[in-house]
Amino acid sequence: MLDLDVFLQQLITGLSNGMIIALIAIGYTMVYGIIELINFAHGDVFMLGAFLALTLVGALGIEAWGPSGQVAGVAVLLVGSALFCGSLNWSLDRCAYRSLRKSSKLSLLVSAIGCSFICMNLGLFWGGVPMEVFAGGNAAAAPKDFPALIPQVNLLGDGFLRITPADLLVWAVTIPLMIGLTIMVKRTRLGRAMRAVAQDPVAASLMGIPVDRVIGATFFIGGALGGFASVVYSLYNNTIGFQMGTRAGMDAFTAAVLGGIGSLPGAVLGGLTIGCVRAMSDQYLELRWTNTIVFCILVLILIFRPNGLLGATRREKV
Amino acid sequence: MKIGYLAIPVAVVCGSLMTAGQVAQAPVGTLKIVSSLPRTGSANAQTNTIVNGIRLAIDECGGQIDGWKIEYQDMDDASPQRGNWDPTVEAQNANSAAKDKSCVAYIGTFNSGAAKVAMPILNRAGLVMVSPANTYPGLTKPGQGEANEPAVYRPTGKVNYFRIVPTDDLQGVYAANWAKELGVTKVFILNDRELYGKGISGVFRKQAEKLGIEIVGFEEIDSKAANYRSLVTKVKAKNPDLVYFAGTTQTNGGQIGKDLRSGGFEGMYMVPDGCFERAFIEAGGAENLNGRTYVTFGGLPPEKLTGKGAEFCSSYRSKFGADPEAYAVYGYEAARVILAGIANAKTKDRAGILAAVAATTDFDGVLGKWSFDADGDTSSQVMSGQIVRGGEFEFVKVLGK
Amino acid sequence: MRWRPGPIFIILALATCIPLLDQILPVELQLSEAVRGVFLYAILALGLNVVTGYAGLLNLGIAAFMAIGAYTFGILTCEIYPFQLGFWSALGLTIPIGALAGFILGAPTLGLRGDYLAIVTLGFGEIVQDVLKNLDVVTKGTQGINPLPAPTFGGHEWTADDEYKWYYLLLALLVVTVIAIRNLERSRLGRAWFSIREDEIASRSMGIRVERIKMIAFATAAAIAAMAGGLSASILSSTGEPSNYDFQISILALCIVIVGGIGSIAGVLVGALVMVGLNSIVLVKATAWMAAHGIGSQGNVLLSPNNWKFLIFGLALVLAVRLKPSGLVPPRIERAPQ
Amino acid sequence: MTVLRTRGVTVRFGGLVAVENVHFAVEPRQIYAVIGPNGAGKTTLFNAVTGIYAPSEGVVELNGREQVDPLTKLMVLRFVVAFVSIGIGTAIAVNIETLWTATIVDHYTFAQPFPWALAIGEFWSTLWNMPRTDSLIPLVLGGAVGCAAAFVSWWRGRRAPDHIARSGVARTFQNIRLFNELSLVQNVLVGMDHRMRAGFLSALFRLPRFFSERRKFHAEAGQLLEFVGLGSRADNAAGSLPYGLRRRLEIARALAGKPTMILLDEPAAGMNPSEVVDLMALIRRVRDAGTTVVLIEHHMRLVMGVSDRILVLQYGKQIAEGTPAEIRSNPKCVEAYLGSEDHG
Repeated sequence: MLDLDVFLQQLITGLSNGMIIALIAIGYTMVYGIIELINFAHGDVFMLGAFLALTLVGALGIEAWGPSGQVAGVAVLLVGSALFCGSLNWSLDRCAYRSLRKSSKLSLLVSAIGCSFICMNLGLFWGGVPMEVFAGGNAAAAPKDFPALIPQVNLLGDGFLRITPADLLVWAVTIPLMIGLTIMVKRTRLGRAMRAVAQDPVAASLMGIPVDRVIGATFFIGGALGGFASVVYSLYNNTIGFQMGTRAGMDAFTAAVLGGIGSLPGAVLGGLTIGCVRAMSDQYLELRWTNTIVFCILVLILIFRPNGLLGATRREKV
Repeated sequence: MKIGYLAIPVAVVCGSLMTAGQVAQAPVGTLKIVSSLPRTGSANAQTNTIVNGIRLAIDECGGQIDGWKIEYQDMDDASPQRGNWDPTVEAQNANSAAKDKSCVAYIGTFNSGAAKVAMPILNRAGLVMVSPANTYPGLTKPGQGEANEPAVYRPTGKVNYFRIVPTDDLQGVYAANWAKELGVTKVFILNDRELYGKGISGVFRKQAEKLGIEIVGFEEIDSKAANYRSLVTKVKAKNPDLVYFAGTTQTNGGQIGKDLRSGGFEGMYMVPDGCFERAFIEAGGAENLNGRTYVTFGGLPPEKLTGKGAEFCSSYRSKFGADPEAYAVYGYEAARVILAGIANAKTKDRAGILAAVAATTDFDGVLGKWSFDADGDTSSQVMSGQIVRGGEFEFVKVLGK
Repeated sequence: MRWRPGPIFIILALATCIPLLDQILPVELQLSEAVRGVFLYAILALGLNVVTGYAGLLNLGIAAFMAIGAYTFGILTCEIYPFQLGFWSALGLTIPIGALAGFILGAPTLGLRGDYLAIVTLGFGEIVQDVLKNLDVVTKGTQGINPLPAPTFGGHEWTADDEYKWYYLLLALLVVTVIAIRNLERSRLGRAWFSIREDEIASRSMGIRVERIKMIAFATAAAIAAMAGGLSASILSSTGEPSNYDFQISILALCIVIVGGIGSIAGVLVGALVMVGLNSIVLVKATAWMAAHGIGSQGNVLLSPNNWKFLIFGLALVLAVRLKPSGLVPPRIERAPQ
Repeated sequence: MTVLRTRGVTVRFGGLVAVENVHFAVEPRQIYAVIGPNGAGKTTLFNAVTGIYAPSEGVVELNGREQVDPLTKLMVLRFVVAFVSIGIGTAIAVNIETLWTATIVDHYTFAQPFPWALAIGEFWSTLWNMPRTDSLIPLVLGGAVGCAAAFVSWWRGRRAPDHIARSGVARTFQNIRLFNELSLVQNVLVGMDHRMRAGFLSALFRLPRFFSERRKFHAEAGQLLEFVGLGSRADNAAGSLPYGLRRRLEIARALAGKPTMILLDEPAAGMNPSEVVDLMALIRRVRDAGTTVVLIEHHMRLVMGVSDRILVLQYGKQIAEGTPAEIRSNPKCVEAYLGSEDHG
């Protein structure tokens, strides 16, 4: 039945897109949870991760590694981008945010906006690198093709409904990461320290928790997730460009808020909701109204659940 | 108009143009040509090639005409906080050009929206304006846009705005005709919700209806989306033969081509001249576009040019180390028609040059032999159709007359 | 107490001299047109300052109200619509319509906590663009609405050529905005805004109707932004396209407010001068100068001055808050509402 | 009439019961103290009274009326208005293109006069003759959402602290919550805000009313600061005050609204003995001026010295209530609390 096929296909698309959004959203939500900063640069860190991945593809010649070698190649990209984005995010915190811990949240926000512009410009320069994967670097600002390292075959045969290895990759990378992260935050020492700092940085530092290092670690982890997301995004969409961070960041931030900012499962739920709403609106309504519909749903949910889908009601101590 | 006629070697523009470069003497004065294009942000790639084309044209005349020194200023009408054209900056550029007494010609704009801002300002200043990229019909053609267009852009009543690119109404019609010739019976039309894309898609739709092509869908996309997989599913469910996307590389023409392929759509894909650049193939991935992607373009593609046009290609290649793009041709042509105007002008001032440019007839350009009509449009109605094959644009045929 | 000229007064007084200065300067060094942009953004940022600076509500969608103002002005004045009002009545109408738009957005969402509200405003900024683009029939989609009238004085309608008149008109409107906001700031309302920013629970417990006060802040900001939108449309004689009022404009306004000094009128004026001045004066003149002297080339991505603009803008933001975390001209307590 | 009465008030946070089944009543012009060890639920009780927390069970009555607004007819009318206006608004918004075309585009020819009456008539007839699916569905959906949103906002606001404060209950906070960046006078003026009547326009245009009101309230704020002994620092920032004086400012701010009852949460915390004596005098003066005082305090000398009646809480439960003499002689209280008389 074709109608059902269409619905299922949109659901698959929505979930895959939603997973990617969720992966970026976690980076937002973690940083927000710990220092209440909307890290505007996060989307651009993510974008730089994608550029690094493309550079690695070109430098290592991963395209020529053959089918099994490409799986290894994807692993290399994931690790490389995650480390890079993590370190980059950590350095942003070190250079641009740490000295502003004591000043108002809004100055911090402007610093983050500034970093976002700087990263975007670095992405523009990076696009001009004279490598073959960057089309010789002649048109720095143009979108870049990211080679399809994963075959674009339909795993379900020749029917209308398609599940491609790219969909599987998205889920295979995202779901374990989310589970691992949840366990880490709940169980490990670092996770406990992170939650403590999020609750009350002063008290945490009095308890001997190295607050700055914990915040740095949070930035690293959030950035690393952005790095994973960038590789997954690149392999799923096969195009990267220096301005892609803005939109990705906006979607992810919306997801984080929709799910309840500060909540990891919330970010995931928010991402999946947005992904699916988009796909369904594209299919059953008009594409041009999709953004409006996502926004209206966001407002509606927030009217009735002011702390997002899974956000805890924060009771202020009076 | 036949191919043979088009391919006539482009002759020397005029004698004075050649000699002026050789006569070394103190310049009589300075004439300044400015261009106002979005140089910051995503359109940077396209405008780079336009500026290259302009520079090449000025270099070819030795930077001098009739003893007048030709100066060129490359202005940016984008601002960093917008990352795209900014109306305030465009107005600022137009005003400063209008005030600068040595400035005699204005090349721009890239975006038709920006032209709407600049045109009345330059019209009052009596400054000739030649656009290498605006295609919105209402800027010049009465009855095609709003009721008050194009009169509002000409407060003095005189025509000072010219363009060397065919407008959307031509391209949309030709594209639909071509689609019919390709045997398309069902088409799904997309546009990028920009002035350019909306215009072309509307014309395409009308013409397709007239030709009896069934329109199975019409969608306006979000040009910033990460992918269009859900759109492709929608398209596939309607099973069209052709997907026509009215938009540019910047507004994700490449991504759509890519997603159509990876989403399992087997039909054809057609795009207008906003995608006629290497960046489109690079963004879309050659393997996704090969053999199924059709591109229309106003004029002949650079590699099809012979004589003067071929000369242009080779000198462009040697100067900039890359093949000229469509926009480079447009930029070059715009600059050359102005330079020819300067050479022909009786008095080397704004009014003289404006009159000379307006009187351009049978101009031997790289885009063919053409004139400006009374509205300031090019008389050239030549469009060519390309297909992407082997990661390159391959010329298929001449569309239209 | 003897009256001493405050920083606001000095800034505005200096601003009156620029067109006079331009008379003797060469074209490349003339500033008045660029400074007009500073005024426009200053008005916009003053509006944002009410909601973000005074009431402490992060608003990331102020440009949407500017768009609403511009399109209201366009639809009410342009000759392709039947309304065809004059400049002043249309500009006057942008204010209540902007306020109404602020009310419509604010009513359901002002109960939200800070950053939830921020995302709602951000989303609103995006969908206003979408709606303006999609409602072709009403707004002419991406075409923009033009021509729009300039003010008429004595039967003579200005054009873009009357740039000094424009300059002084904008300056006058800026002064009016400054006075209006100062009046509000130093009233019961301003005090309530400040108290909400400082401690919402305490002000609630003192009987301040927080939602209503927030709503007024929101609507005031929206009204001022809408007026700025109407003005900018009139100067350009076109509404431009909907994406001219995108997120980046909101961000610029926010940066002006914060870099200048949150909650300080003089700060906003200085912030507008610094940020817009950097963008549309310093960077523009610098790249023009470099191009004229053959510095840089565009073949190489690193050597083209235009490619550095984002970086410089970003660095300026980072450095500004690093060096002056509370803004270039932070508000002074004794000047706060009395 | 009883100023404050609680009937079986219970506050739970998840599984934790902070206040359980508390009954007490405060008569006009009394000084009423709530005492108990740390964590006994005293502040939570205050928060329940002032509307910051909603009691999980039980009722709080202020001046003989329930603290929670009942659903009045006026409110129901507002929901209906919300339904109708938002419904119609949604219906128009959803069909704006059709309506605009029918009204404006079809009747306007460029540079021709516009038939206004015809167009307006056309607007309504188009709206009326529209397919019912296009007009009624958005009307009902939009109206329902609007009505629900109005209900939710009423439901959340019906016990709001601002509402309670305006009905004449003022308070101070245990962990002082002044507006640190405002001056002392301004802090007090915030407390007076709900007594002021000059609105937006009179502030914007500086109408005479603005000036007369400003004169009146500034003078009153000055007097109030004198009353608590802060007159000389009126224009300092509140954040610059020493700790002991901040409590006084909080009291002045709370008194500024001319409350019938004022709730003081540990007013003597961190004060030295002579300051405590001053505070006792101040509390008496407040009462003598006609305001009922309810206070939470650990400082026994103060409590025993000023209170008319005392309520003792322990682990959220009420263990005694009575005059200071009764409490002093109550063995349960002595055991629970007064055993450590040297406290503070």
